[in-house]
Parts: sequence; C-alpha cells; structure tokens
Amino acid sequence: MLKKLLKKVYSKKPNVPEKSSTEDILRKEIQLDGNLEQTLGFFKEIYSYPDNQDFVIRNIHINGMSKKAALIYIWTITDVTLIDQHILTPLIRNNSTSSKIEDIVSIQSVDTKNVIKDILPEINKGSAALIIEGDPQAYLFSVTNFEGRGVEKSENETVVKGPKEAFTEKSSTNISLIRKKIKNENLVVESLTITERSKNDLFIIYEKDLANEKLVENVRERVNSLQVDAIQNLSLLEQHIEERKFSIFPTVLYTERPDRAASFIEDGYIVLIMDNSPACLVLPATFWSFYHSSEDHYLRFHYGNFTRLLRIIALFITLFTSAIYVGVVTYHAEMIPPDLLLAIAATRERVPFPAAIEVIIMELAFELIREAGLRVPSPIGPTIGIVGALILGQAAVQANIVSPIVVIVVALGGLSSFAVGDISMNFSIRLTRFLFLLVASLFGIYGMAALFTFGIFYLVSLKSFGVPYLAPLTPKYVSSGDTIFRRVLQYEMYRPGYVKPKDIKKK
Amino acid sequence: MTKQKSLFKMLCLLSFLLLLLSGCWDQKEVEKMAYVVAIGLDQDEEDENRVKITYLISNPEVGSLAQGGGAAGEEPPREIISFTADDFITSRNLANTVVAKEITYDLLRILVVSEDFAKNKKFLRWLYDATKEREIRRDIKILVTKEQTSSFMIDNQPLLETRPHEYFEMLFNRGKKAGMVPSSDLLTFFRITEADADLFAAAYGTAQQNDNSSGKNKDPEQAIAGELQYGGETNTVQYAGSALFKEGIMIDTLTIEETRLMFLLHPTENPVAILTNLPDPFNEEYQIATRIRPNGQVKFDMNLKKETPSIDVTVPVIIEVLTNHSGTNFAKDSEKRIKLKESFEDRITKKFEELIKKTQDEYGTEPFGWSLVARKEFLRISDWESFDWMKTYPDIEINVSTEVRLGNFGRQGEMLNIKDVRD
Amino acid sequence: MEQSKGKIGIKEFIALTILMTGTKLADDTPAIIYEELQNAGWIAPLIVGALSIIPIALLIRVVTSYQDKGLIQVIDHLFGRFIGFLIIFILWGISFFALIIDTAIYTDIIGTMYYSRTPTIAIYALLMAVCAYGGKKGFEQIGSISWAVLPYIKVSVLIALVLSFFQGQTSYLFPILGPGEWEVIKESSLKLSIFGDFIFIFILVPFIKSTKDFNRGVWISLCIIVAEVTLAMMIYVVMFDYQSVMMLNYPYHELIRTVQLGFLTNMETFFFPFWLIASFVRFTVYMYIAAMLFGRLFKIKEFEYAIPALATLVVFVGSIPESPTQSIFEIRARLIDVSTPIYIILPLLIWIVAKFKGDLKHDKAKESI
Amino acid sequence: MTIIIWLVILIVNAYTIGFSITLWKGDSKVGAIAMFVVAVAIVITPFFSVLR
Repeated sequence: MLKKLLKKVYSKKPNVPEKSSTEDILRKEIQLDGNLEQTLGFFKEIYSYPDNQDFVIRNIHINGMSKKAALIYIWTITDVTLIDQHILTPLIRNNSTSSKIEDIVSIQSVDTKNVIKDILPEINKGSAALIIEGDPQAYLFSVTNFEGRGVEKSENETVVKGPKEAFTEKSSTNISLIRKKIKNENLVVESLTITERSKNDLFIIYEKDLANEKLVENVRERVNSLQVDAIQNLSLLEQHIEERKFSIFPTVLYTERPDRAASFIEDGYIVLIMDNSPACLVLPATFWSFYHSSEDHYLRFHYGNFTRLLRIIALFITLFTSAIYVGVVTYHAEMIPPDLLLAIAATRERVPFPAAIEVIIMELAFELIREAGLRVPSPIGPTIGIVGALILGQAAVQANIVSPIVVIVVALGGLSSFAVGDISMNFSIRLTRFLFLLVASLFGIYGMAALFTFGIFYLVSLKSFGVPYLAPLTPKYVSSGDTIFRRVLQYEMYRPGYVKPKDIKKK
Repeated sequence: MTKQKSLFKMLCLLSFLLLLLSGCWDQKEVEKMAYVVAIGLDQDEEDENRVKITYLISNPEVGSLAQGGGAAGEEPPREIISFTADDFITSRNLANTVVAKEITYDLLRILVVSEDFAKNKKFLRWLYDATKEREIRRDIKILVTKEQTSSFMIDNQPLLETRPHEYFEMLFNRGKKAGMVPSSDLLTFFRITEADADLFAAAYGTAQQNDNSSGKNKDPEQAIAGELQYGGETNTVQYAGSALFKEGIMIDTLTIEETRLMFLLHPTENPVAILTNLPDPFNEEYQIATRIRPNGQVKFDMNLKKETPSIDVTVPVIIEVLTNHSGTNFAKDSEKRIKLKESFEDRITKKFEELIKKTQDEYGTEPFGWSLVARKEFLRISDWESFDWMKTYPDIEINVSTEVRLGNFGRQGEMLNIKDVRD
Repeated sequence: MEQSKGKIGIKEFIALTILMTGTKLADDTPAIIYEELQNAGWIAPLIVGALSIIPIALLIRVVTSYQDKGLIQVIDHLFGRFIGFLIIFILWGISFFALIIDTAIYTDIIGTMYYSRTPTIAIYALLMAVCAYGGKKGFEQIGSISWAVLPYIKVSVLIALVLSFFQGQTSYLFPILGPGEWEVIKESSLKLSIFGDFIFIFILVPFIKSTKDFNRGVWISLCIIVAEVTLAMMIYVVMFDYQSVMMLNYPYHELIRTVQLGFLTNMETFFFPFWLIASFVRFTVYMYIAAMLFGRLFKIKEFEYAIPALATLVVFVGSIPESPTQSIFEIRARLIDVSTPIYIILPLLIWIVAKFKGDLKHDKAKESI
Repeated sequence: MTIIIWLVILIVNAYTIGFSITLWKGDSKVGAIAMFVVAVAIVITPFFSVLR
C-alpha cells in the first residue's frame, strides 16, 4: 500500500510547461534532395550552428566534378588528420570528372544515407558527412576518434599473479580486450541504442553457442524496455536493469577485469559493455561471483583455497564481531572467560556509554575515516591516517570515551571488511553489520540468530535474471562446484547449470 | 495480490521495528555488576530456618593494566559481606543494601559450606536452590570448611593470586592432580545424592591452624586440613582431605592418605600422579619417596547374586622410586626388586583394606563410585533398587589386591653407598 | 537442465525432514520419554523408529502410486468430499495445535534458560515473525535454507554430544533395560507419534522433484533421525545419570551449559544460535504445512497470505497457559498420546480404502508390465 | 507494551480482513469466512493471554 502510494507520487508527471518538439522531429524526417544550401540550413538548425563550438561545416569545391560540396563533422570526436589527408586533400586535388566519390576518397569505410534522421547518429558517433550539390545522398566516412585513456592496470581488483590490464572508458578497446581472450567466431557483440535522448550505446557480449537464448532474450527485453533519456555508464545501467531495486544485495556483477569477464562469457554468462565505463556488467550474478576473485583460480589449488578460507572468515568477522561483542557483553556475560570478563568490566568502569552505543560510535568513526580517506585529495591523504589512528584510537581510549577492547573489535571488523573485494558486496556486508549490531544490542544472540535466519531466507529468495542467488549451493545444480572453495581445475568440468548453457560440459 | 504483498511487507517491518524498540529487558552492562566468586553458607545462629550468607565479590579493576584504570591499584581485590537471609537466591537483593552494584552469579566458582551447616539435616534444601537459579552452573565446586565460612573467607588472603576466581580455579585443579582434595562439583553432588547409593566426597579446607600438640609430629599423610604446620609468610588457609556426604548430609572427614586411596580405588576418577613416602623394606629407618600412578583401569569382579555378595578389586599401579636413602642397590638386582615390589603391594593393599573396612563399618557405604560398576550386573532398575546398594554394602565380602609395576628408578639408577664412603 | 519451478531435490528434502523431526532431541521430548523409561529412554527412538516403518511404508505405497499427488489430494480422492474434509480437518487440528504447543515450549526454553527477564510475548513474537516471513517465502526457499544451514547445525550438535560423552560416564546407562523390557516396549509404542511428523511430510509430495527421490529421502531421513535421537538420548543419560535426567526439563540445554572445552567453560552461547536457527526452520515448515492444510480446508489457493494471520494467532493462543514449563509439558505429553492412534490408524485406513478401490492393483499391474 | 500489542493486533487485523475481502471478491467465500474468523480470534485471544 505504502509502496503503491509512493509509486503514484513518483510516477506523477511534474506540471512544467513543455515546448513542443514536433517541428524538430518532422525536420529530421526530411529526405535529402540535392539542394546543398537548404540541407546545410537544416543541419545548422539541428546542431545550433554556430553556437555549437565543435560542430564544423567545411565548404569545398570539388574540382573534377566542378560541384560545390560541404563536409560536416564534429571535430572533437573525429580524427582531424584523417579528414585532412584522406578526404579533403583528395577531393580538392581531384581532377578527373567521372570519378565516383568512393574512388576519390581513400578512407576505410564509406556509407551513404539519404534521410537526415539516419545521418545524425552517424555524425554523433564521429563520422564525417559529405554532402554534394545535386546529389540526393550523403556520404558518411568513418573517422571516429574518441579520446580515452590507454589500457591501464586494474586498480580496484588487483591481483599478484595474473593479467593486470583493465577495461577503459572506450568500448571498442574493451571489446578488443575481450576478443583478445576469446578468439572465436561465436562471440557475438550485439549493439543496441538504449536511451532516447543521449543515444547511449550498449554492447551485449556472449557466446552464441553457449549462452542460453532465453537469458539473452530476457536481457535484451529488459534493456529495450528502458524508457530513459540518458544512461551515461554501466553503474547507472546496473541500477536500471536489476530486479529488486531495494534489495540490500547486488544482483549484477560489476568488474573491471577483462579476464574475469572473458571467463564468465566462457561459462555462458552475458557481459554488457558501454562507453564511458572502465568496466563491464556480468549477468546473471550469484552470491558467489561477488565473493570470488579472479586470483582464486590463478593461484594453485591450496593457495587459492587458503585465500578463499581467509575471505570467508573475514566476511563473518566483519558481519559478526562487533555484534557478538555487544550481544555477549550485554546479554551473555557468563560465556566470556572470567579473566577477560573482569578485564572488560574494568576497562568499561569509567566509560560513560552503554556498550552498544560505544561500539556504534566507533563503527561510525571508522566508516567516516574510510569515506573521508576515499574522497580526500591525495596530498592530504596521510593526515587521515594520523587523525584516525591517533585521535580516534589512542585519545578516545585515554579520554575514557571508549574502552580499548572496543577499538580492537571495531578495527578487526573494519580490517576484515576489506577482504571482500567487490564494492557492492562490500557495502551490503557493511550495512548488514549495522543491522546485526542493532539487533544484538536489543536481543542479544537470540536476535542475531533471528536476523541471520531472516537474512538467509532473504538471500535464498533473491534471484538474478531467474537464477537463485545461492545457486549452486542451494538449490543444487550441475556446476563446477565453485562455491566457498574451489576444486582442482581438472575437476571443474561443468559450466554452471543455473545459467542453463547450451553446452554443459567443458572440455 | 499486490495489496496484500505490500501490506504484508509493511507489517513485517513495523512489527520487527516495534520489537526492536521495545527490547533490552535482559540487558545488563558488565561494569554495573558485582561478580560473586564464592558464596558461603552458614547456619544462622538464631533462626533455624534462615542461613547466613557470605559473598566474596571480585573487584574487576585489580590486576588489569588497562588504560584509564586510574587508582585501581589502591582498591582491594575483593569485598566480603555476610548477612542473614532466607536463601541465597533472594539474598541477591538483600546484598544491595550494602553493595551498590547488581549481584550476579555469572562468575560463581565455589560454594563454601561450614562443617556445622553441612551436618545439618536441612542443608540439602538450601543447596537444591542452586538448580533453580539460572546463573548457577552445575560445574561449580563445593568446599567444606572447618570454621564459619565468613571467617574462613576473611582469613583467606592468597598472596600471589590477587583475583579470587583464579585462586580457586588453580587450587582445585592442582589439588585434584596431586590427589590432596577431591574434585567435588555440584553436578556430582546432585547425581550421587539422587542416585542414593554412594558417598560424595567434597574438598575440605580451613583457615585455622590446629595448634594442639597431637598434630605436631603427625605424619602429614594422616592429616587433614588445619593439622599441617606451615611456617613462613603465607596464607594460613589449607586444603587437604575430604568431607564425606551421605544422603546429602556430611558424616565424616577423610585424611589426605585416605583421599588418595579413594582416588586409586575409584573406577573413573584417577589422579595424575601421587608423590608419597613408603617405608623401605631393606632398612626400617628410611622411607622411600615414590610417585604412584594408576596403571589403567581398576578391575572388578563382582558377584552380587550370591547370598553374601562378593567383590574382587584389583588396583593396578605404577610406582616410581624417587629417593633411596638406604642406598640399597635394587635397580640392578632383580631379587631385591621383587622384594621391593612385594613390600609395596602388601603395604598398599593393607591400607586399602583398612579404608574399606572403615567405610563398611562406619559409613555403611563407599565413596569410590563402585555402585556404578555394580549397576552393570543388573538388567532392570527395579532389580537394582531392590538390591539396595546402601543396605547391602556393609555385608559384601570385598577382596582388594594391588598390582604393582615398578617404573623408573629416577634419572640415575645406582646410588652411592653411603656406608662405603664413610669408611 | 530444465529448472522445475517450486520443487526441491532430495538433498533439500532430507535436510528439511531432519530439521523438522530431529530438532526434537533438543526440546522437552527427551524429558517426556525419560519420565516413564528412566535410563532406557534411548531405546525408545529405536523402537518408535522401527514401528514407524509400518505406517510410513503403507503411506508410501499408496501415495506414490498416484502421480504428483500429495496426501491431501489422495485423501480427497479416496474419501470423497465430506469424510475427506473431516480427516484433513483433524490433521490440520493436530498440526496447528502441535505448532502452538511446540512454539510455546521453545519460547519457554528461550525464556527460562537464557532470557529470564524478557517478556514471553516479545520472544514469542520474534520467533513467529521470522517463521512467518520464511513461510511466506514459499516451499522452495524453505528447502534451500534447510540444506544451507543443516551441516552447521548438525556439526554443532555433534560437538556438544561428543564433548559431553567424554565428560560423562557410560556406566550410567546400566541397568541396561531400565524399567524392564515390557515396560520399555509398551511405553515407547505409546510415544509413537514423536515421529508423527512423517505423516505431514507426505503432504509435501507434489513439491519433490520425483517420487523416487521422495521415497529414498523418507527412508534416509528416518534412519538419520533415529540414529541421532538415540545417540542424544544416550548421551543425556551418560552425562547426568537417570535420576537427574528425569528431573531436568530441557536436557539439551542443561547439557550445553555443562560441557566445556579447554579454557572455554561456559559454552552454551556457542550452541544456542545453531539450535535457534534449527528451531526457526522447523517452525517455518510447521507453519507452512499448517497454512497449506488450512488453505485446502477453506479453499484458499494462495494460502501463503494466510500465514501472517495464523502466526499472530499462534502467538496469542500460545501465551495463554500459565507457568508454561509444566502446563505445556503436560499438554504436550497428552498430545503425543492422543495423536499416536491417528498415526497408526490413518495410514492403515488410507491403504485399506485404496486397496478396496483397486487403485493399487492397477498400479501393480502397470509395474509388472 | 500494551500499546505496541494493540498496534500489532490492529495491523494484522487490517491485513487479515483485507485478505478476507480479496477472497470474497475472488472465488472462495468459505476462505473469506475462515479468514474473518481468524481475524476475530486475533482480537479475542489476547484478552486471555497477553492482556490478561
């Protein structure tokens, strides 16, 4: 009911006077008719020339044809030297009368379009359009050159042993990074324009003979049904396509490592890539894909599983330490070994707050240090460490605001939280930790057990694109058995059954 | 159905939040608690139906090096209060007239009972209060003191262990390993009292040293707490020997030696090693220091269906010789070794027989836990109950034998013959 | 690899059955058994398990001969509208009543053993809130969660039992026959309905992937449960001796309060959460079954929506009896006695009617071809 | 505490009766009646237990 009401409020159209754009839309439907002046006029209108600074109209006279012509492009996203050397120079120097444009220009790909609507997106993508007097079509030369970083090291998902390269903001680079790993004609890169105003492109990448068609169709449908003006990048897209927007757990994996993406594609998953995102989205994602890291498989069997063990321990420490401390100290003091109990009691003697408040204060302080450390300009970075360690640790204890044991408990939990690499999962665990803390301070271990059961029910009922969140642990599926621990590579024989790949067995 | 769904979600959330808001009933902050480590129980002098309760409360600030402790060093390690109450459950509130913090039994380690009170018929009723109270565990220990528990606690001032719970824990662990006192926990007390067959042995201690002359030159083995003479700068409290309870009432005490023999005869409770002196068969003047260890399970051969039931008990022990004052070289002489073995066997068997005779004649039942072994001879509980161990025991014919196996003769086997040196 | 929607596999099924019935070793069921059987209490689960084979075999014979039909549908089919309604009403009555009594007992355990100052209603409400939430999620989820948590719960129980085994004395088990062999057999057959939950499991047949899985799952879980409960009952005696164990209300909780491991002397808070999770899952299953029967009785297709209301009702009804430790103990002991005949008679009745109608013969003929 | 219990009763009752109405409008009149009985029981039983 409440949700419905809220929905109503949100979906209500704000009452703002809107200017009709029918005129613009009509203009885009116009076919080219060979009248150069008129056509250029349209383009100038559409691109608000000369206000628009990077829109260029270069008027030229083609000698051989003795015709007037104009080259239209956006210079910021085109390769200007390419235009100069391979389009302008040949056209101007050309003398033969009969030559076709395709024969004069020495550019890789030439296309012709005759409706303005079709030409616009091409120009927007960085093509140059040549319009010639008396010719009812436009020649489109692909001279795209978006700026972007080169391929760099991945920063958020670092590994010691394994490839270091990461995705960049340029989708073509990203696709080539994946193609470098999967040299197979079955790798399909579908392209879709998903937004109405900014015309953002999305690439859906999967292996045709592996990925389940229903799944691909499901993704396509969900993406196509988006009615949004603009989605700049994948981080935003993720929130548009996920099933449960209010769920505390992520259901789409966001990774910046091409090797990880490639291995997911090889298991029959689907990968989404967009411009402007130095990462990709992997669908569907289970709990395990957030818990794993690519290094687990690069390391040898025992080493990999050791890190897995550490990570699961860290996960539980993060979730439970502070909650257990509060629960045990306030409700189950008898379970603490007597010496420790007396030590806790002694240090807490002069602390003015109840244990729960004390821990919450420290937890908040830790989260603050963490957030501030992330946002602080790097020259000032070291100060955060000093402030954090000295003021919040040392001084708070000496000032009797917190007891030293709480500092240990919180620091342990905070430290462990870094072991879970995935940023979304990291957040969900850190948030859940506060829930546990709250419940523990009100109901002790009983409350924690209740919340835990509640949480598992919740996890089990989650689905990501039709895949149960805890699969293949439960419900059981044929899979490589890669859950909390991994197997020896040779025994990981099956692709995960829950994505229903067309070919279950790996060779 | 969406209506129900959203409503349901709201309901879940709301009721959960409300539950959260109204929580914290059992919450207690650790620093607002007074941790009772030992409870003393005495008979109130005036009213038969009331008890005098002594609390030994531990001060958490002592012995912690935590920052902000401030003047912790100057606070005493413990607080002792005694008062009269109806029982030790309601006494928790009564204590708050003196102690500011809430009394908790979370750290309760030991229940101290004075000998007078333990011999009282009503004692059992008060002790059974412990089964009702949630905070009292079944693994706490029972100690019987010779004097009033309140004075015992005050006189008990351990010098090295400042924290009282640590003191009691270590004392009992060590005492049990050395075979000086029985382990005497509440769980066993209840079990034995309920089974109504055996005697329960509780640890015995006192803070008063017996000054009368009879104790002066006594063999330490024959002593119980209070009869040993210690000099030097130490705590006056002694723990030695055991107090026997029959049907929940204390009937007698056992000396250190008897306690140790009891351990050796017990089918399950075995001490790790007993250090003791046995007479030297080669020279009456000297004693041989030995370490006695049980060598496997005590063997029983019970024949209870006869008119006069009989039990054959075989106690296997390993004896290591630690000193050899007479200088007899038995390490290398097999004949002498056999003689030594036989003398040990005789000696120990004789002791066993004496003790068993005492239990049969004086107590009517045994503290060795033999009834558990005897139970195996019966198929049904009704048979066992009609056999009535406690009634039958004095008439049972008991044959004890000891199987001695000589262990090592110390690090250096051969001894210097002192007589030869003095020549 | 087609995903069968809402159905659970054999692993989940076994896990669910074990949690549903096996958790009984940790409430007051042992106390009810010990009351009559003294130290021979551990023989009771063996006998009950052996006797349970008959009704279970009969039910399996009947229910699995209908494709994809659960006990409810089979009863409907065999007895017609009116009598079918009556039988299902009785089943619902038992399940709902058992749910109320058992949750009340568990609330009491939590209250008396761990949270003595918290009002019963708060403990009760939290317990039922979690169960209602779980029940609402549907059967597949309940199956999944049972499988996910089962290993940890069983490991914790096993640790507790093994630790106490070393602290106890096996000689407490003697005299081995307790009150006498006839007494043991008589009393344990009267307690037959401790495993009465197995009847309700047959309601779940349509949710299991295949009848073969169901068939195997039932037998495997019966074996595991019998072994587990027997072991637990034995160890309670080994730990406390029969005189004391007869006086304890909740032996498992006394046990975990008494065991110790090295420097950890008070370990109950380690075992308590696992027991809690097991109880949550157990009552979720109960809740789901009760709601399902309720839905069938009153023709409510989406019976999951009735769960919150029923859960609230359980809380209010369950907190009616005063001094619950004793009064509910008596009610529960009586419920076990009352439902024992039903546990025997109903499967027999179903089998006879099915035989009479000729449904089984038909099936047998099919099998022989 | 009483206020909270009443609040819970209120919410659950609203929910139950809502469900009952949906059932009535749907195909199951018997179910609607049963749910209504449950709703009434939820109001009555507290007087014998928590609000005693």
